Amino acid sequence: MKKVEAIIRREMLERVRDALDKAGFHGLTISEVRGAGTQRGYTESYRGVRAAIMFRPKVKMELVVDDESVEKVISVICENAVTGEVGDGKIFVIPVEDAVRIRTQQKGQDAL
Amino acid sequence: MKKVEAIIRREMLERVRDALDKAGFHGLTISEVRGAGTQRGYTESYRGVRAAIMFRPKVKMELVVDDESVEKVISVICENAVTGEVGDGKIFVIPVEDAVRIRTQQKGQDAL
Amino acid sequence: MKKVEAIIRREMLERVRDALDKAGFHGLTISEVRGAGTQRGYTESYRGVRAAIMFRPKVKMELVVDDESVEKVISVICENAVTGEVGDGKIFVIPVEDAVRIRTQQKGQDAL
Amino acid sequence: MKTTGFNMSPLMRLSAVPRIVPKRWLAALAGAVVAALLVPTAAGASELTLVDIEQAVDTLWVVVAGALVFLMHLGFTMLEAGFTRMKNAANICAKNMMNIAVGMIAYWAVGFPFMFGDGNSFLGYSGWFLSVTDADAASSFSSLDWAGVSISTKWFFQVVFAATAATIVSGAVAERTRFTGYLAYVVVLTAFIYPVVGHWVWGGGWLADLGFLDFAGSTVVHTVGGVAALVGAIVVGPRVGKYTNGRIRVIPGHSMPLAIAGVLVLWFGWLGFNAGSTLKAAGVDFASIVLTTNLAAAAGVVGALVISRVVYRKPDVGMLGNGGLAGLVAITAGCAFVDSWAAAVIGFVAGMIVVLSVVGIDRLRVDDPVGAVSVHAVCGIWGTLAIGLFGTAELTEGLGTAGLFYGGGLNQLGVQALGSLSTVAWVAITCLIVFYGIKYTIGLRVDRMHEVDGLDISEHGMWGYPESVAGSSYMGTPGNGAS
Amino acid sequence: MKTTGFNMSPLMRLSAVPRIVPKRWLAALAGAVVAALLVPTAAGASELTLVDIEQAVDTLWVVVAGALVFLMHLGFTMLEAGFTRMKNAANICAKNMMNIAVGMIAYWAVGFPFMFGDGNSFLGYSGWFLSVTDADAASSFSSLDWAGVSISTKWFFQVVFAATAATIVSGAVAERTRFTGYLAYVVVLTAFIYPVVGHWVWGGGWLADLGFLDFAGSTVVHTVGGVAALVGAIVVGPRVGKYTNGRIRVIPGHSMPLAIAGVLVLWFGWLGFNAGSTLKAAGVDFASIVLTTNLAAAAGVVGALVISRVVYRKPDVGMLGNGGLAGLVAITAGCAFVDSWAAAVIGFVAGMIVVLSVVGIDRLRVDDPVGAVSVHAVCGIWGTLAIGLFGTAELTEGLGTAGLFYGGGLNQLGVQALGSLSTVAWVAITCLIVFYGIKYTIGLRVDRMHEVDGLDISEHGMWGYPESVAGSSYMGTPGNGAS
Amino acid sequence: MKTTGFNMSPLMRLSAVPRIVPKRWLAALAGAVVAALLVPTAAGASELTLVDIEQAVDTLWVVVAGALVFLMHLGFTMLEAGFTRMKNAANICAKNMMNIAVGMIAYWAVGFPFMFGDGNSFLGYSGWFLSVTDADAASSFSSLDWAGVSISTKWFFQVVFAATAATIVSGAVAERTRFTGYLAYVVVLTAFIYPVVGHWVWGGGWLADLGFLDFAGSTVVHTVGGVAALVGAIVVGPRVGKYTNGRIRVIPGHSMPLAIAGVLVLWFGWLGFNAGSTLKAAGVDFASIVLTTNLAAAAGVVGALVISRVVYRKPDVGMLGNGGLAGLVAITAGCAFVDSWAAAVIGFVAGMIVVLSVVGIDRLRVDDPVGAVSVHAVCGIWGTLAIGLFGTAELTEGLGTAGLFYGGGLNQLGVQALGSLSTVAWVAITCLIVFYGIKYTIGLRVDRMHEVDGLDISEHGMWGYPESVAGSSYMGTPGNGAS
Ligand SMILES: Nc1ncnc2c1ncn2[C@@H]1O[C@H](COP(=O)(O)OP(=O)(O)O)[C@@H](O)[C@H]1O
Ligand SMILES: Nc1ncnc2c1ncn2[C@@H]1O[C@H](COP(=O)(O)OP(=O)(O)O)[C@@H](O)[C@H]1O
Ligand SMILES: Nc1ncnc2c1ncn2[C@@H]1O[C@H](COP(=O)(O)OP(=O)(O)O)[C@@H](O)[C@H]1O
Repeated sequence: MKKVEAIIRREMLERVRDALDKAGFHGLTISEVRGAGTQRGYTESYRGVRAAIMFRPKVKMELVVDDESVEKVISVICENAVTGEVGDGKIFVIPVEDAVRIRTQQKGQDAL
Repeated sequence: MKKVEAIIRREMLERVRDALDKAGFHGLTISEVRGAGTQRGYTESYRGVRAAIMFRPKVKMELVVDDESVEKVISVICENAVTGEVGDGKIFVIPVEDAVRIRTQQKGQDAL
Repeated sequence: MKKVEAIIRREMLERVRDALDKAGFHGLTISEVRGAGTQRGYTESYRGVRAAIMFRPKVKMELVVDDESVEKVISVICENAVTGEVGDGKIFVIPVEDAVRIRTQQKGQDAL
Repeated sequence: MKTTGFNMSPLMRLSAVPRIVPKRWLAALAGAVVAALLVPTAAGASELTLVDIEQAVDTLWVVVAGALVFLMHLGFTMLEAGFTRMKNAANICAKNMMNIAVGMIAYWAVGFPFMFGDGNSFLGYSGWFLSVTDADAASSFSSLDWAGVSISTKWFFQVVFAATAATIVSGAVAERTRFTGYLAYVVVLTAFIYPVVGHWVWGGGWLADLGFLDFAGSTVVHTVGGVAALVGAIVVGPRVGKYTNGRIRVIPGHSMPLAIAGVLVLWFGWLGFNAGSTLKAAGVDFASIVLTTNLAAAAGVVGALVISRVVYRKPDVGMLGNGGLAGLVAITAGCAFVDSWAAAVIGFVAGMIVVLSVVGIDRLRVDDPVGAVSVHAVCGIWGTLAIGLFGTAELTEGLGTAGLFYGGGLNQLGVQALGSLSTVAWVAITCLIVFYGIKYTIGLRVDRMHEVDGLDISEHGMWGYPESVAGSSYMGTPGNGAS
Repeated sequence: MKTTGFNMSPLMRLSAVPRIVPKRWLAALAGAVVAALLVPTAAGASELTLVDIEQAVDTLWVVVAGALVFLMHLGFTMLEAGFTRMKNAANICAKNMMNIAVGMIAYWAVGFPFMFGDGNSFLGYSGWFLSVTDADAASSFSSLDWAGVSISTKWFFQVVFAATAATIVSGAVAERTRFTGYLAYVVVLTAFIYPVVGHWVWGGGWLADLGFLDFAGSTVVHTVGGVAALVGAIVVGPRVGKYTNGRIRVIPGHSMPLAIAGVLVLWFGWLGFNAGSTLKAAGVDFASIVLTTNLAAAAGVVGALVISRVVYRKPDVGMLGNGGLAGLVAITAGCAFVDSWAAAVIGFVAGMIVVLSVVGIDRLRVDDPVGAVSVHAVCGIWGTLAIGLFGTAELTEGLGTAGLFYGGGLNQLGVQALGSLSTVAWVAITCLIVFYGIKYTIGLRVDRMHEVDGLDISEHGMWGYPESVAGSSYMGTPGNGAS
Repeated sequence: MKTTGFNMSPLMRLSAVPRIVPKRWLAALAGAVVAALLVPTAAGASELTLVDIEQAVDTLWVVVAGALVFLMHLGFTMLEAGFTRMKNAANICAKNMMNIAVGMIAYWAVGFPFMFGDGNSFLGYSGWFLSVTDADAASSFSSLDWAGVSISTKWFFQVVFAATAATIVSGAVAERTRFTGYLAYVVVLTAFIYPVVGHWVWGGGWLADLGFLDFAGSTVVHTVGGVAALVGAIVVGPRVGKYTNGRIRVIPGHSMPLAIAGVLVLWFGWLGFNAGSTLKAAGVDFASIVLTTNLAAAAGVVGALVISRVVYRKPDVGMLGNGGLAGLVAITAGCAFVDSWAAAVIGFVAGMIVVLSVVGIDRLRVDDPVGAVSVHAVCGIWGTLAIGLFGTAELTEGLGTAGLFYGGGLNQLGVQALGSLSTVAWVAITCLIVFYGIKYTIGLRVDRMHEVDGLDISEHGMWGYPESVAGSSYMGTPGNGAS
């Protein structure tokens, strides 16, 4: 099993999520994050003092899937999260050694 | 070392946390996430327009523990986070290669 | 590639981030988390009833870097996030099998 | 002269057709208008009499005071929303909105007639739907004849009181009560339960005959609302997770700034609530009521601070707010009957009482998220009794006897206790019937899962704070993969 | 006697130098002051006449009512902020602040003269910058001569109305409109577009001559604002993501508590808006207007509840608020012309209309985040027409004819329709010109990326809720590694 | 006739026992009541005299204006909470609550006597605890004799001013000041420091004798509060992280909507603050003060907009609010002494000053999170001086001389400067003593760790926004594994 962690633009979430759902990936967890990378923050001001806003709002999606599905998930996300502008985000693939469904205590693939 | 990542219902957090504490696992990090899986969101409406609320609020717990403790942690979480209804959540086990305690710069097991 | 996950004090974020930036690590993702460990929460009261506040606010930084940079990143974080008081936080190193830049679909090292 | 269609164009017409018109809001104005037209600045000779002006001043004060009391509904909304959780914030706002709306309709239709209509010493029964002209008002609402203002004015000032009594409950039963069940309760309270007590005390009923004193409603409004809140909180039961494993758990409200802002709005409105209850401005030193009201409120805050620093270590912010409200509730009955130093004492004691009462009621496993029972019922009773202690001979002369501390003996205290007790009994019994009635018919409490999800989403289909509760980017169009 | 510098020290001087002074705010006071000094308590003989006191009472009412209307700007700010997203909350507040500020300056300079200045039946043109003394007011603002209060009083009451008309638009064009573009619109609306309609109806213009009735501004204020909102929303276009892939998407506001608090503040202010439009307190039963206003608002909430439970399953909290406002807008024209039961009917219907209208306008792909068009234009028109249905013979006597349901035939209804229609046409045409003019010069809409980032950060350099939107600890000093 | 216990039941009694009663709030009412009972509608002959009615009108205005000023405490609470961080929001609310509560008690006990009690030209000393009847008021508070309203009325209007002066400080020292330390400061300021200045200017003291003009308190209230804020901010020191590594860092407030709502509430209250300072309605054109006040506020917003677009690129939302307040502070002294165009100029300049001053004070490393020093001290001084420039001969006649621009030369400007300077000196010296005194006794500043955690949790035991600051589900019962 792998965890596919994708950092994407917030405004793309719905499209990505719908596409994943249609592709059969129903289970996922999201959280609100902030990021910096090639795309930087803003330099703004407040009450006359300049301030650097270091990060941009992003959303992180985490899907744990079996090894074979990784490529599929990556391609679905890439297709639907892309705008072509700097800041579209990244996908990371992380190994998962085990999974448990709390409700049933099923383990491994069955837990997903 | 492994990272045990558990996605659970928010209302179960206190019970799970207390149980872990009693079992000797004091170090953990939590964050607010939203999830979908077998349990879906709601379809509601706002000002006369139907809207799908895609995710449910969940809480993610992350504990980094030594390899031997993984089973114990999983079983404590499972026992205390379960309601039997769809949406109880999942536990994922992820390998951790190293850990550092910032305060002392201790590494590995000693850092936990 | 590795993911360096650091849980630090919120008030140290700016310093750490600036130091990482100067050291050439521009890409990172942060999120707001709460944690417990050696440092516990507070016991307070509300309307006459005692309540335990189980967690303290922390910030989680995630940087995916190539294997050689891990030591450097850890030392930059350690130097800049430390106060010497209990609660300074932890760093965890997690293996990453692949990375993709959504905008360009570059993979691996190039994606970072 | 050019005829215009402006706001007061009727006046224009009058100057063209200068005869007596029966028009309601122009009564007695004709002459003045002609004069005003002839002599635009303030030098002309008005044909309005001194009595007309007196009535205008009285009306102006009562309308403005009533508007301040109306704003108390904003205060209650903010207070209750602040003291509850984010996931129920829109629901509490909706309940408060419905409270004033439904309460107004019900009180217009039957509540006001039950309260002030002519009837017997238990209940009034005339003037339904306010269908009287001012000229006829005497025959329908003779208990209010003493006040010179129009019947619209009287209704407005009274309806905002009725809605206040009702809204006290919404905080106590917050975060778990069905929307429709709450609506049913509001109708019954504003249409009947409250007007009955009002009739007893202010509508020429039996408590009035006994010399029971309640200037602006510690009993009529606050004890009624507070006891209804107690019964409601008991019947609906505690919130999920409030008392588990034999422990009392903390469920903090989501916004103290909102709650404290609500307290300040309530304090502001209370100036109208108490000082406007003269129903008159001319010849009445209503500012002395403003003085006692403010001192009691201020002393209530200080009382709550003192006791909370003694009992707990740190001053609870919400309790400071409750303390101020406690002082206000307590002085409501006696604001015209006590000296200013006594007002400060009454308020200070109320501020201490409320802190202990909130803790006590929680220990009794009655879940009252906002402290409504302690503030309104407990301090309402305290304030009512306080007249029997602090009422001065001078200020209560001819209405009752001086209080215990002013040499009047226990007489007035006894009457006050009787009035409080009868009110508590009446409200407790009728509200038990109402809340159990709702429970076994349309339903009083939401399902457990709905309660956990929050009433905003389960009762209204959307959170009150969608971004804070559910994140910025959670929402899609149905059918796009969402079920 | 010691001379003091206290607030009213002029009075002191007067007693020392007892002669007639031309001082504006001391006119006719001299005698009274001397008396007051001689006889400190209320037993002395005043030299103020009955007319002086009448004027004081009238001024007091109009100033207080005007202050309540001023507070409606707080209500609009809260309502609009609540109905929009966190990332645009400060921007909407800034627009509302500028609205009242710029509107006041513009209406002082030219708006008030255009509206009430002497001129022809289409437009007034005298009294720029209010540069008249009260004595001269007659020659510049003769259409307001019928009211005895001073020109400052009149200006204050009218300027808060003008700013209200303008602010209605800010909600409809929220979350995407350029700050400077909005400012330009405000100037034109308060300086010219609104005053023209005001002149027609209240300033002695052609609609006034025809017997068009609009007591407090369902047409003059709300239809003007609502139609401007419609044109604005159309020209600026829908928000990014509102209508995509042929679907209507939900973009929920960030705080229902804020929105509902705004509704309650607006309701409070509306008591002054309607009942203060008498511009007079003495001899006028303005409390009857308070009665009709409250009943319509309450019935509007109930109407919205009923229809939203029938059409959707769950009562939408924001819609309850819109329902109350709809009732208030609808009764604004007729509050002095209809019976109380009719007020309830007008409000109830308005509450139902607004729910259906919000959905309908959304289906037409006009993106109005707060429902301003439905509340103000649609219900403003309904309220204006309703006089033609429910106006009683007694209350409209000499001003117009009774409504259809009171045997007056279609006459008044026709006049009302004509007035509504002309107003809609005038505002639609001028606003089209204004909004397109802004679009092709200084710019009406922000860039797409700025809109996605939110107007707070892109137009003002900082979020309205930095911690909620951007996290607790996001900010650094520039140059420290940030670019 | 049936006796009732209703609100005004005393009146009932009077009709039964028709003799002269010494009752405070019924003085002179007896006859009227009898009449009213005989003739329920407004046709009867009142036995109230014109002077009684005049007093009622005056009282009504002063009480309503005072209530508006009271609401300014809500405005300050919202403004200060909005301009600070979430973790300190409940603390700032608690401080504001205590401010009004403790201030009321202190001003009742000794502050009012120090200010208006008879004494010498530096200090009053009579009338402790307001223990005078209206009949005796002349002998205790002769400096207020010129106003015909009752002593309760006068106290109420003045106490809300005193509390305003005190509350200005809480914003400047926010986010780091110990709760008890702040309480101690409030007592001293409202009990002594403020009343002394008030005595000089309004209580018949030496500045009054010199002809110093300050109609509603640019100096007495705002300069006092603003200078105290400056001293407080300096003594308590900057917030952790505000000035580090030689750089000025941004610590944004958590809610601009809250702050701007606060500004609008303050603006609303200011109408009462300035126009109510006539302490009189009859025979006084207090609406002209409403006019100047509004124009100055509006121009202040515009001034802040202009300067902030010139100096920074984007209009800072909080600065627009500060600009409006700056205009209001500046016009407070001169609202009755200047023409409307001058009011606009004074406000516009104040709006520009405040923006530059906020930046300047920050550069001086004085950490004032809400801009209190700039708004209240700097613009208070500007407004005081402005009378020396713009005061017209007509409006200042007999009180002072015309301003420089009206041919009065530098005379009045000199007096104004002297008054400002003495006030600054007095407050600076006494506040230095007070704040250092607190610092070295009960403690002025919280521990560094407590400041980082936030004052809500460290001083009050619970966050103001528990869910936003700490997450939805963070809380447990102690002993269940938590330490
Ligand atoms: N090395 C990294 N480790 C963790 N997160 C990263 C890393 N690089 C980028 N990110 C995340 O991805 C987001 C987008 O990356 P960025 O480099 O700005 O754009 P792009 O991927 O289009 O070049 C960032 O805001 C950050 O959240
Ligand atoms: N494949 C997955 N990857 C990541 N998170 C998941 C996955 N499946 C489920 N989750 C998380 O677990 C939560 C509960 O899962 P769900 O399938 O709804 O219930 P259950 O585990 O009881 O069958 C989801 O809301 C989501 O946050
Ligand atoms: N075993 C663990 N797994 C995950 N997170 C941990 C673990 N131990 C500590 N943390 C995180 O690190 C933070 C600091 O740890 P703590 O033990 O309190 O301080 P220190 O590292 O200085 O000893 C905690 O608040 C928590 O968020």
